[in-house]
Amino acid sequence: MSELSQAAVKATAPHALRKINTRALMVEGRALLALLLIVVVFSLLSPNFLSADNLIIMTRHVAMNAILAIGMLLVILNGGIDLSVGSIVGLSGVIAGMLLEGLEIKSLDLFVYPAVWVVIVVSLGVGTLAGWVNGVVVTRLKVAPFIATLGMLYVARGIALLITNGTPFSKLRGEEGLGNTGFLTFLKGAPLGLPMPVWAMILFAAVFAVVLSKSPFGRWLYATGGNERAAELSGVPVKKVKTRIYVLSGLCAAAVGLLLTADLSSATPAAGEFFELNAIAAVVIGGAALSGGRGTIRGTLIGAFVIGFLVDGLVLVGVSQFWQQIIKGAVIIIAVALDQLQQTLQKRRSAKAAFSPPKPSERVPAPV
Amino acid sequence: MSELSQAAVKATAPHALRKINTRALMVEGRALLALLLIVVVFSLLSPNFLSADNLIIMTRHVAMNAILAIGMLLVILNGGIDLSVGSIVGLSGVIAGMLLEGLEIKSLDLFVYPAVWVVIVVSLGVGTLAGWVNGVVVTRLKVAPFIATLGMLYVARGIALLITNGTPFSKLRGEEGLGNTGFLTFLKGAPLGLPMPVWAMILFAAVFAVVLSKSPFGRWLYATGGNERAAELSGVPVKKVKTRIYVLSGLCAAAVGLLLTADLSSATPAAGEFFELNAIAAVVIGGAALSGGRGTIRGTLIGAFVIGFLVDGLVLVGVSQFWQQIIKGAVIIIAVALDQLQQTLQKRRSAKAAFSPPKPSERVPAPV
Amino acid sequence: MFREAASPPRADVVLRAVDITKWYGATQALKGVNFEVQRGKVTVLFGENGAGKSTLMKILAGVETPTGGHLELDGERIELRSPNQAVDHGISIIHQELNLCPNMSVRDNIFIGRERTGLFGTVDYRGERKVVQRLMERLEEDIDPSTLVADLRIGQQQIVEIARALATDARILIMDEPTSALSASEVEVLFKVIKDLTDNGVAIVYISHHLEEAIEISDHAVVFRDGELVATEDAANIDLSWVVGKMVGRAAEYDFRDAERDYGDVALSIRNLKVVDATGEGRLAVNDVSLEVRQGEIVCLYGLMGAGRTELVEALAGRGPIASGSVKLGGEDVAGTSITERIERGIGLVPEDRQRDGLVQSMSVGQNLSLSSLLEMTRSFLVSRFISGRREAGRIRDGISDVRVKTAGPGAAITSLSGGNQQKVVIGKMLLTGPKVLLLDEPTRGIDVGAKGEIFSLLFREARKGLAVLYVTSEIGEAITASHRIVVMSKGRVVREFDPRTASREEIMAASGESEVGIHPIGTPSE
Amino acid sequence: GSSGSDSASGSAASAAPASGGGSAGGTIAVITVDLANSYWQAEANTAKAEIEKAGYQATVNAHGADPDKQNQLLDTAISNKVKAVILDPAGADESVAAVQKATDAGIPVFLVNAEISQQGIAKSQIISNNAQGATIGAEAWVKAMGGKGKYVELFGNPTDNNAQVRSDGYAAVISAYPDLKKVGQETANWDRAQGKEKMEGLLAAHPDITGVIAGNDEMALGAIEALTDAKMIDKVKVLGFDGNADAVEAVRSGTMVATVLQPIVQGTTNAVTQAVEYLKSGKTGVADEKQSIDCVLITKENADKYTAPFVLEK
Ligand SMILES: Nc1ncnc2c1ncn2[C@@H]1O[C@H](COP(=O)(O)OP(=O)(O)OP(=O)(O)O)[C@@H](O)[C@H]1O
Ligand SMILES: Nc1ncnc2c1ncn2[C@@H]1O[C@H](COP(=O)(O)OP(=O)(O)OP(=O)(O)O)[C@@H](O)[C@H]1O
Ligand SMILES: [Mg+2]
Ligand SMILES: [Mg+2]
Repeated sequence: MSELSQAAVKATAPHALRKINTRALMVEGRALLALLLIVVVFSLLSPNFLSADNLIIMTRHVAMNAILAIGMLLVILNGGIDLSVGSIVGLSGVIAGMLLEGLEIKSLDLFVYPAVWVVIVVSLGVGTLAGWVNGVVVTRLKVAPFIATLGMLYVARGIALLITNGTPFSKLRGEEGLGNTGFLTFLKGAPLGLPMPVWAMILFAAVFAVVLSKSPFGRWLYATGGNERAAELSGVPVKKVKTRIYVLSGLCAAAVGLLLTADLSSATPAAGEFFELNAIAAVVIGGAALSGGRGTIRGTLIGAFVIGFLVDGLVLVGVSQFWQQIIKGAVIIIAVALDQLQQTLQKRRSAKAAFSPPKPSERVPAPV
Repeated sequence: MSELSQAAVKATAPHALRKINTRALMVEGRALLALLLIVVVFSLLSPNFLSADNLIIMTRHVAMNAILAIGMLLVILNGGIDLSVGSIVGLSGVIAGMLLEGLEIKSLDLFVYPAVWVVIVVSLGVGTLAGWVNGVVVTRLKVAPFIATLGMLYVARGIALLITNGTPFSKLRGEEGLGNTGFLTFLKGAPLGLPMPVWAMILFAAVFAVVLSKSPFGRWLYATGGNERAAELSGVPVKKVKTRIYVLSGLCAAAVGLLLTADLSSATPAAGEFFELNAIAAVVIGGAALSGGRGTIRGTLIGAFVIGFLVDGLVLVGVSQFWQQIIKGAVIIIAVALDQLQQTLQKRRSAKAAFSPPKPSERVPAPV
Repeated sequence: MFREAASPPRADVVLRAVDITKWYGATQALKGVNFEVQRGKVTVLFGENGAGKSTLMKILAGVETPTGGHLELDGERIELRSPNQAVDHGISIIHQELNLCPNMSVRDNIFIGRERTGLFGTVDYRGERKVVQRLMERLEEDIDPSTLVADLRIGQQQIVEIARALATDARILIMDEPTSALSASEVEVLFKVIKDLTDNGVAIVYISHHLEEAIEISDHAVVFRDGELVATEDAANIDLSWVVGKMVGRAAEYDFRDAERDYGDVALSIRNLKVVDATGEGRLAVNDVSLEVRQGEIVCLYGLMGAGRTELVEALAGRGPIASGSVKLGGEDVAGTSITERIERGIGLVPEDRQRDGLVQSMSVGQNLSLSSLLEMTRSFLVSRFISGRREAGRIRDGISDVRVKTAGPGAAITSLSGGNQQKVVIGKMLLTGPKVLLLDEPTRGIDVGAKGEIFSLLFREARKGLAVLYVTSEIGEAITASHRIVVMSKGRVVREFDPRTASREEIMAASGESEVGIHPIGTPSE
Repeated sequence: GSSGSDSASGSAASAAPASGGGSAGGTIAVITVDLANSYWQAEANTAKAEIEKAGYQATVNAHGADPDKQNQLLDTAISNKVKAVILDPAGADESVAAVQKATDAGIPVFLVNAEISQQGIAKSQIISNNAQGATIGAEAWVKAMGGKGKYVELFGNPTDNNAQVRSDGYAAVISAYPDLKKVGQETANWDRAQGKEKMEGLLAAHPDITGVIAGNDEMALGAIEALTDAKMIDKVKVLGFDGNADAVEAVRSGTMVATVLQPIVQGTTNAVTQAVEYLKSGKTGVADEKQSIDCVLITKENADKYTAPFVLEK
């Protein structure tokens, strides 16, 4: 169900409204269901699960994955996939670390210490650039997204390793004298008690929810995902849309890279490995179709919470590492399978209804 | 172009034959091209690259990935994907290890030492079972293959870890007295100088090449990949086909699990992590379309050789670890991008050719 | 050669195509065509499948670029590189194949790529919605702008396509088979719309294989054959036989009512069949239908869009779930059997939407033909059965000649065939399974009169050999001229049966619940 | 005590090849675990430096703890006809076959940092004594804890036997103190990010802990991050293992009670020395194959003697 038609709902006849909301619920309902289940079960198993502190901590864990998932959603709406986000997280983090520790310019043998905002802009830029390359490879070279981003997964990681030469950057505090302090204090801050990552999540979610539901770009995205040829024939700049979503996904990844670096007070090249899997899982649990054209920000957020709360919950109640994996796998499948179940039930119900005596509308016209 | 149409071709007018072979070449040509390039470059850079021993060694490395890739090809031909092969490799290996070290039956407190063939059959069975579960989740619960197999990725790995509790099984020799010797000697053997994995690769490739090009099942597979709805209405047992390919992919993975275990003379639960990525890359480099319906065994083998030779070659010539990753990523993308390039050229050429008056064979028959 | 087409520019010529040639790989779709579109007039294109009509239209709409020749708009030479450019020039098109995004609402589909934006460049959904509602009123359809296209019947989807084209306020409106899925009443409405468009000076290019319909609407007729423009004529002095003659190059057989003969025993018997509506609104799409088809009998299922005919035939083929009732095939109940089993037992369906349900686009013509009957082409070898190349090739060759597919060869890509020829392949596929009962849903949709003739003579030939045929059509002329019995469905029920030799169009339409329609019956050649 | 004597012999030995260097030539392959980790970085860099000092070329690769990859790297080394292999094995059991293969191919293998489960295959196995390291680490930590309180443990990658060895080493010491209660254990796979995430989970479950023992420094540093965020860092005593730069920094600043320095630099140096010696004389010059080097405790007292990564001056 597209945000679009939800937006549409507000403006449609009540019966259409009902119809569309049921669909929206069908898609997201199961995700919500799973989330509720998780919350209930764990809060029964551990008194601390629902403690304010723990909720905030878990939400911070969710936030990073959620931001990646939002970028991933855009790509998936288009029918693509982005396996490189994890590596981009690592790369942009490393860039930030390098800049904060100071850039040596051999030729002039002097050290440059960019201001924090420069650092942030540059590393966001790098992530975005990586995303742009993905986009170009997909649109111009016509390489399947899976492969294009798989390649980027290796390349970006390799570059991150080259830059750090394996050892993490850990002097991120900066120095008053050099005027590059504040990176940590800013990104690790918690205005109004909510940690920065959570604020970032809220920001990204809000912005992209609007973009998807209100802007032409959003509609184009759903269109290209639904039927690319049709979209192209209707004059949608398909290539532009495609490129842009990978750029945005790269941007999201870069943001996470910064947040993660601050979170660990150190930029390691291995950061973000296999984040992509959780992001994708979140999107799909949130009701998006990997074939494209179907999915919402709201659903994706729910999906991210399902995964995050599950993982943390399992730790909280002290389930063994090995069982954690098994359960995680099972939950991913079940959460998505619930969809199918619901639809079959839906069908059954309507089938029953069909046998109730025909409404006047269905009465046969008297033969002429 | 599919093996199929090649089969079909043999029975069609010669000009059609020509036409289709060029297509086949178009798809696999680039992979071959990449392979040749790799061979040439590395044999120039290192005298040892083309040594008989090294070729055999590299081929053995290729073999395992190739077998996985063959299973993956079946799934991809259907438009699906199997992320769980790596974990299934680990699981089946662990099963074999456990059985060879002897099964303790608490209740009767005695140890059971199954014969080697039993061990092999059972662990192949377990892999196949895992594949079957994938198939059922995809066909019955209608879960997207990516998610279904992502779940299995976690579950199978978790089970492998549970069984081993993290520590590998290493007493795989067996004992004369217990009549369970020969596992290693058999699977590590090298009849006619070719290591077992290579023989296995040849076997799998030969069998599935025939299945795909000559059996109804093969044709059905291509059909479901091309247009599932149409295939279903044409009487293709879509669900059966779908389930079966995941089963086969599981079987391939299990076989690799056994070979790998023998190769390492120890069954570790971590075996096979991230093998899926290389397998998928091999299939796609080999010219298969992730959207399904297009791909061949031959291409897949070439793809596997491209990746295997590249990785080993880079180590052989002593490229730094980090650059190895970057280059690998780049090659994956380029190898696939070449496809696009070629097709555009192809189009151009045929467009030119078009201006010459059509050959009689090509003139459309006048309406009756 | 046919210079009359390239007559000196007249004032009212808006768009002119000059010496257009188009090559697809090695096949030449257009061979130097000169073509004119006139302001406020309806120019109708006739031509067999693969004659090149759609290709030319795609070129006029900027979807394809010609290999040779150029376009003139108001006497000035123009280059069209994209559909958008065409729209900017006031040229818009309704494509032959549906091009909609099923995942989006009707309103979204109509405004994709042409958003009306309000403040901060956000989409003005209210405004768009109003426009759509107006369009739907104009087309006399009550389709809610926010319904998902996926929930629309194929006919309604075609209405959406039309609405989208109308929404652009084009000066030149190209309609490539806009009515292939519409029934008479909707066609009637469309014609009204076309009339007042032309009154406002809009130029229309219209393509249809429903010849009477097309002739009725035309001001000029243009006939294509094998990529060449072979005739232009004013509507005043053309009639069906003229068109058919020019198209096919001979008088096409068009009436298949054969002599009275007694049919075999009952091949297909349906008792109190009920099928639930796919939309899941708890409606019965097929409501208590009972029907018998005998060996050698050709029964035509006539009705309006939404009558439930598709659901009926799909349920018979094993696609949709049967809610209740029994279906007997040659005496034995097929309840609970799969599509595969039913095909083996001898009942197969030629589906309504060939692109979605009929063809495997990634496969060759030959492979599509043999797909349903592979098992009969196998030889057992060692452990299992394998396809016998020779046997398959033979069957494929027969199939191709049986249904007269126009193709470069069995190895050719199915997508390289024109719509009509693709349809023939789908039918051929089913015939290769040697069915006892053949179900066809709109089998002649988008098929030229020549091919129609071939297909029906084919069906009648098979019928004489004992094949029972049940086919869905929305074309009344077809129903009358090509069936032994007409069964009219309305709102999911069988409302009446007719004998085509005695029944009149008006009776049948009335029974189907159609309002008195104004297509003045241009008699088929038989009348 | 013991560690001192070891490092002495080490430095003495490492002087030798420098003189006899240059004469040899040929390649020695270095195969380490993970170049993205400062510990193995140090191992690889030391090996490379020492090998080149001795007049050989060095190739450096990492198997990422994947025995199959290790297998392939050794195969390639064989194809490359290298003179010798310095290997940090991927698992005690999984590596036996691979080492055997190289040895059969006439290439001497010298193991550093970790052992394999069979002797008589590799020329020498120079292992840092994890058990001893865990013991001295635990002792220091117990002292800091004052012998009582609740604590949690961050466990390394379960498929790596060192994780168990260290955990057992800790347990052996701690078991003697009934007032020390382990209230939780999580696996963080040697990783800092996971260390932090798991630690936050553990904190939520057990807000009243006063101690953390971690299988390595990365996890410990992750835990420290979590504790700092939770404003509990001054209440909780953290123990690390490895002695990497960040950890020692943490020890200096007092956020980490102590870390255990694995003498990886010295061990690697010895390995190269013995390899070079073996290539010259066919003997490693060391009596027994298995040589374990004791680890050294790093606390606030001796932290500033930590001059270069994994090097502690005396
Ligand atoms: N994309 C394509 N690639 C190759 N050949 C094509 C392609 N499109 C059309 N053709 C060929 O061009 C010729 C004209 O096709 P076109 O679709 O214009 O016929 P048509 O008159 O529209 O037929 P119909 O009435 O069935 O729509 C046909 O022979 C067809 O095979
Ligand atoms: N794709 C669909 N989605 C939802 N409902 C459908 C769909 N197709 C058909 N229906 C429902 O089933 C009923 C009959 O469908 P349909 O219009 O296909 O029957 P038909 O008589 O074959 O009409 P047509 O001439 O268009 O094939 C319609 O009332 C419609 O509500
Ligand atoms: Mg056409
Ligand atoms: Mg229908």
